[in-house]
Amino acid sequence: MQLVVENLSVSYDKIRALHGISFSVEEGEIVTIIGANGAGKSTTLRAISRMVPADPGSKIEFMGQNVLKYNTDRVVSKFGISHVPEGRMIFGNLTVTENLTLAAFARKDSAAVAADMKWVFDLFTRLEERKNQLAGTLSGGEQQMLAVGRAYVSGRKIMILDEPSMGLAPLLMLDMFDALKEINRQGTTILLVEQNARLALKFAQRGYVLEHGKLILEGEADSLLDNPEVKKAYLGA
Amino acid sequence: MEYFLQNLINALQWGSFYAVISIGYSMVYGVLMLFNFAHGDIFMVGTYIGFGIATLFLALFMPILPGWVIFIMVIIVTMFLASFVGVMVEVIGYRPLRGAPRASAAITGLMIGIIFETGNLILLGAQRFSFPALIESVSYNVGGVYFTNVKVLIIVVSLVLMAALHTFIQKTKWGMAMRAMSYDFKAVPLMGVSINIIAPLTFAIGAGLASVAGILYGQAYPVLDPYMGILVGWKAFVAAILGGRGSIMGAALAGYLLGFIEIFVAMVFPSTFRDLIAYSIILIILTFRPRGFFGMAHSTQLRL
Amino acid sequence: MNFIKNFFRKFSVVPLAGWLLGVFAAVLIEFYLGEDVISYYLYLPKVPVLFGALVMLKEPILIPSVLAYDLLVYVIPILLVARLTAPLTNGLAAFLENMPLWLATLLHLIAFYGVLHLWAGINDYRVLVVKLTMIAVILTVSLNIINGYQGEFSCSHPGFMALGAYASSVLTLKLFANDKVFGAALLPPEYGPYLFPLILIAGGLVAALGSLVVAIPSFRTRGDYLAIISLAFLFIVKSAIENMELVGGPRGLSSQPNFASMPVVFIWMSLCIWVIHNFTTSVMGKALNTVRDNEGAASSMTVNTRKTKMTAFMFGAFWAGVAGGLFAHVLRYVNPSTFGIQKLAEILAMVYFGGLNSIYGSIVGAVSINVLGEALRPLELWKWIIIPLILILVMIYRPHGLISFTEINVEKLLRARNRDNDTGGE
Amino acid sequence: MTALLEVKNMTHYFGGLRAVNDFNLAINPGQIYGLIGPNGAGKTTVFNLITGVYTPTEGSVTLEGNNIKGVETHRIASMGLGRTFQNLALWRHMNVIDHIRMAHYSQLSYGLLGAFFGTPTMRKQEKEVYDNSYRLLEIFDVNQFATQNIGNLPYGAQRRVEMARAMATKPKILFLDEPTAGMTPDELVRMIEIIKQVHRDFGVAIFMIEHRMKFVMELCESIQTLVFGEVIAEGPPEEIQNNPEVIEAYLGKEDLH
Repeated sequence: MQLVVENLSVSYDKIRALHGISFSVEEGEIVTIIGANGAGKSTTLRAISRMVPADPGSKIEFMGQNVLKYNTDRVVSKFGISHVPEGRMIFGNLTVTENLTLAAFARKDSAAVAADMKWVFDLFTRLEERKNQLAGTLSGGEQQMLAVGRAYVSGRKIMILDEPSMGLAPLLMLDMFDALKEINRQGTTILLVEQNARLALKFAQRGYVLEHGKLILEGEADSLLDNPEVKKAYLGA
Repeated sequence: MEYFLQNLINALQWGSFYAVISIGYSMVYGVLMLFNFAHGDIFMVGTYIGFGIATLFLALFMPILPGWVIFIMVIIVTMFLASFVGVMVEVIGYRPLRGAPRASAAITGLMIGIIFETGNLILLGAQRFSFPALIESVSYNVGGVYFTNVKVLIIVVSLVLMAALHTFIQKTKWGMAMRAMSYDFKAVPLMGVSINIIAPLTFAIGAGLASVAGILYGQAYPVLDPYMGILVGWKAFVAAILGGRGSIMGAALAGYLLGFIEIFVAMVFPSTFRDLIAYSIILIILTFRPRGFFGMAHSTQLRL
Repeated sequence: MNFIKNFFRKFSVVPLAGWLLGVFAAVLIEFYLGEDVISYYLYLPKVPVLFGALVMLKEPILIPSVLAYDLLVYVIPILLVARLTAPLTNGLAAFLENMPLWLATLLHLIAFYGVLHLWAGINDYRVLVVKLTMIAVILTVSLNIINGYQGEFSCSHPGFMALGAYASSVLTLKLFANDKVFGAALLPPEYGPYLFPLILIAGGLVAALGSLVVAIPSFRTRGDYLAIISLAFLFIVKSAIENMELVGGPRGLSSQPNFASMPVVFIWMSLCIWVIHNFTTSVMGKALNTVRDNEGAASSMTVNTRKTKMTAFMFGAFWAGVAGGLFAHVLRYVNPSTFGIQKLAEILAMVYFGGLNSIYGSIVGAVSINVLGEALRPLELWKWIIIPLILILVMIYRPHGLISFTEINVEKLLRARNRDNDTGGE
Repeated sequence: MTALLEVKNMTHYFGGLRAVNDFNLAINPGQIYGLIGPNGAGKTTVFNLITGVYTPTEGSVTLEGNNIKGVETHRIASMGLGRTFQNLALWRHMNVIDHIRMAHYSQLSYGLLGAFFGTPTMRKQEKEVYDNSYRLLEIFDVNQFATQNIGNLPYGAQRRVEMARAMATKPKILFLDEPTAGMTPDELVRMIEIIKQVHRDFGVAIFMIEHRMKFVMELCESIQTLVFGEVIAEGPPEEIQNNPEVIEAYLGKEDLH
C-alpha cells in the first residue's frame, strides 16, 4: 500500500470532525471518497497534507514512512503528496507560469521540471495560451486546470484532489476528469474527494463513503454505484 | 524656478530614504501581514552597524582603497549584518505569535523597538556619534541649482536598490514565494515552500534595506541618535500601508510622495506646518481611496 | 503546594469589606508609627514610597529593612486584621447585601477612597502617582472600548487626550485665572471647582467631536487603513496645536488652576468605570462586540453598525478628553510633545497588557504598568528593557492580555463569603 | 392575498460575471420554501441579495409590499427578515445568552444615554430582553449553555443557537442557509423537529437552502432548483425529485467517456 491511513481523527477547537477513519490507497490507483457536505471529506485530505493537525493516536503513512512527523511543505517536497485544495487556492497575483514555477520550488531537477511544465501545457492547451496572464484573471475552469497543473509539477507521486468539479460547467467537468485520467496514466496515484458521487464513482476504481466523520461503506466503485444506500444518500429516493 | 529645482532634488533625496525604508516595511507587511513596529528601530540599529563598519573600514583601508570601494564594502557588510538582526526579530519576536491576533504582534514589535533603543543607550551611553563621511562631498552648480555628489549618490543608490529588489521579487522563485504568500499564505506550503524560510528571508531583506537607508542617511545627516528610528519608522508604516498591501512599487511611490509633500510643504509654508499638512493630505487620500494606491482587494481586518 | 492551598482556603472567607478593613489598619499603622518608630528602628531614612521598591533598587543594603517594613506594616496587619475580623465584616457584607446594590457599592467606594487618601497623604509623591495612575485607568478603559470591545487598532488616543486637555485648560485659564495670554478671570475663581466638571465634559465633547474624523472613515474601512487614519489624526492634532500661538505653540500651556484634587480624580475615574461598565454590559454596548466579531451577522441581527462604530469612537474619545483635562490640571502644564508616539506606546501597552474587552483588565494594566514604571525608576535604562520583556512574554503566553473578556460582577465582588453554598471566590 | 416576500426578475452581476439571472420568488405567510442546487450554483448569493448584503443589479424585492431592494441590511432585518448562515456566523468571543440578547437590538428604545447611566427604562427593557432570550434558549434546548462561550458548544448546539438568535429578531420570514450542514443523524432529526416547531409556534414563513434531499422533501411545500444562477425547475418535492434535469444536475451526466 502506498498511502495508509489508520484511526485518523481531527478536531476543530473542541469539536471532532473525523472519528478515527481508516483507509488505504494502492500505488497507481484511483480512489474516491464521497459524502455529503460537511461529512469530513475535505478534513481528511487536509489531514493528509498536514494543513490541519491530526489528533493523537492517528496514523498516516506514505510508503511506510510516518507523514505526521512533517510539516505541509515537507509532505509535499519529501513525499510528493500534492494537494489540490478546495477552492483551488491559486495565486491570483502571479502569472500562470509563475504559479507553476513556484510549485516546483523545492525540486532541484530543473530539466525534469521544464519537461513537466511542458507536459502540463500540452495537456491543458488553454493554460498555455494564457501562460503570461495573471492567474486571478482566469475563468473558474482555467483556474482549476492551473491548480491541477500546479499539483502535477510539485511532485505528484500521489495527487489528492478536493472537489475538482466544483463550479465547473458540465462539459469542462468532463474535460477535467479526462485530464486526471491522463495524469493517472503517467503513474500518479489519485485520491479524489467528490460531491458529485456518480461522476466520481464512474471515474474511480475503488470508493469510500464518508458520513458524519465516519467511513460507512467501502468497495469497488461499480458496486457502490449500484448500492441502494448510496443512491438514497444522494437523492433521497 | 531654481528654487523649485533645488527643492526637487532635496525632495528626491528625502523621499529616497522614506522609499527604501518603506519598502522594507512593506515587505514584512505585505508578505506576513504584520505591523512591524520595530522596523524604525531596525533602521536605527542598521545605521549604528553601518557606523561601526564604516569607522572600522576607514581605519583599515583608508589610504589603500578609494572611497567608493570602501563605501560599497560598507554597504554590503552592513546589509549582511543587519539582516541577521531582522532574522532574529522574526525568530524570537514574531514567530511565537504567528497564530496570535495581529494586534498582539504589533505590541510585541513596539516593545522590541523600545528594547533596541534602550539597549543602544546601555551599550553605547548617551554619547552622540557622528557618521564618518565615506565619500568626499563635492558641490556642483548647474544653472543656479546647487547639489552635491552625495545627494546624487543617495538618489542613485536608492534607485539601484529598488530596481534590484524589484528584479528579485519578480524574477526569482524566492520572490515568487513572497508574492504568493502575500496573496494566500495558507496555500504556500502546498507548493513545498516552507514559511519558516520565507518569513525570515523577508525580515532579512527588510532589515538589510533599512540599514542601507541608514548609511545613506548617515552621509546626509551624520548625527546618530538611539531614537532616530521612531518617527522614521512610523512614517514608513504610513507609506507602506498607503502604498497598498503587497505592493513594493506602491510603497516606494508612497515613500517618495511623503518626502515630496514634506519638502514642498516646507517650501510654501512655515516648516512647522509640515506634519500638519502632510498628514492631512494622507488622511484625505485614505478617506477617499480606502485601499491605498495599489492595494489588493483583500480583507485587512485586525482579527482579535 | 498544600500549604498554599490551605492558606488560600483560610482567607477565602474574607469579604471585600474585610480586606478594606485590613488595609485600613495597615495604613493607620503606617500613618502613626511608620515614620517615627518603624522606619527609625529599621534604619530607613524615611517612610518608603511604593513599598520600598525605590529604596531597595537604589541601596540594596536596605533590602532587609524594607522587607521587614513591608512585612510589619502591610503584610502582617492586613492578613491578621482581615482574617480576625472576618466574622464581623461578613456580617457587615451580609447587611449590605440587603441594601440596594448602588448604595452598597457607594459605601465600599467611599471606604476605599478613605483608605487610599490616608495612604497617599503620607507624601506628595504618592499623591501624584495615585492621581496619574487613576488618569491612566480612564485612558486605558476608554481605549479598550475602541481597540478591545470594538476591535479596531486605533492610534489616536493621545490626540483625543490632547484635545480634551487643551480645551479644558483654555476654559479654566480664561474663566478662572488671571493669565498673561487669556487676560483676567471672567468668573470669580471660587466658582471654579464647581464648574470644573462642566469644563471637563466640554473637553470630552471636543475630543468626541474630533473623533468623527476617524469614526466616519471607519464606516468604509477597517483594520490597517483605519490604523493609519487614526495615526495621521494623532500627528495632525499634535502638529496643529504646535502651530497655534494662542495656546502657546510648542511651549505649551501652564499654570492651570489646581482643580484636580485627589477626590476629584477619583470620582471621575469611578464615574468613568461605572458608565463604561453599564454601557458594555448592555445590548447597545455589546453591539460593539458583534461588529468586531462578525459585522455581517451583526447587521443581519438588526444591529445598526454605523451608529455602533460612531458610538465606540465618540464615547472612547470623550473619556480620553476627560482624562486629558484631568491630566492637564494635575500636572498644571501641558505641551504638544506630551501627546506623541511615546504616550501612544504607553497607553497601547497598558491596554494590551491588561487584557482586551475587559474593564478589570484595563484597571490591572494601567495600575501595574504605572506602578511598575514608578517602582523601577531607580533602574533607569534597564526599566525600559524589563517592562518591554514582560509585555512580550504576556503577548506570547496570553495574546489577549492578562485578564481578557471578563466582566465586572459587583454583586459577587461585594457579597459575604462565609456561607456554605459558596466556597470562596471561584 | 399578496405574497409576504416577493422577488421579481432579480438579476445580479459581479463585475462582468452574471451570478444570478432572472430570479423570481413569491412566498406566502407561513409557507416553507426550499432552494436546492449543486455547489457554486449561486444559492447563497440569492440569500445575500434578498437580505441586503448585496444590492441586486436588476429587479425588485418587496417584503409585505414594502420595497427592500437597496435598503440597509439591519433595516431589512428589523422589518422581519431573519436569517442563519451557511458557515455559522457567530460572534466568537461572546457567550450564548448574549447572542440572543444582541438580536433584540432594534426592539430597544432606551437610547445611548439610557445605556450609559443604567436608567430605570434601560433596566426594565434589558430585563425583558434577558427573560425573552432565556425563553428562546429553552425552546431551542440550549439553555444549559447560557453562560458558556459559543465556541465551547457542540456543532449542533451552535446551529440551534444561531436559529434561536434569528428568531429573537421577531422575523416574519426566516432564511435558513443549509441548517443541517455538518450535523450528525441525531442532530439532524432534532433539527427537523425544531424547524417544524418554529414553523408551528411562531407562524413564520421559511425559505431554506438545503442539500439533503430527505430533509427538504420532508419540510418544504415547494422547491426551486438553481443551477448556474438560473432556476431550472420549480414545484412540489415529488415533482422535483423526478425531474430529469434536476437528477442530472446532482448526479452528473450518465455517460462518461
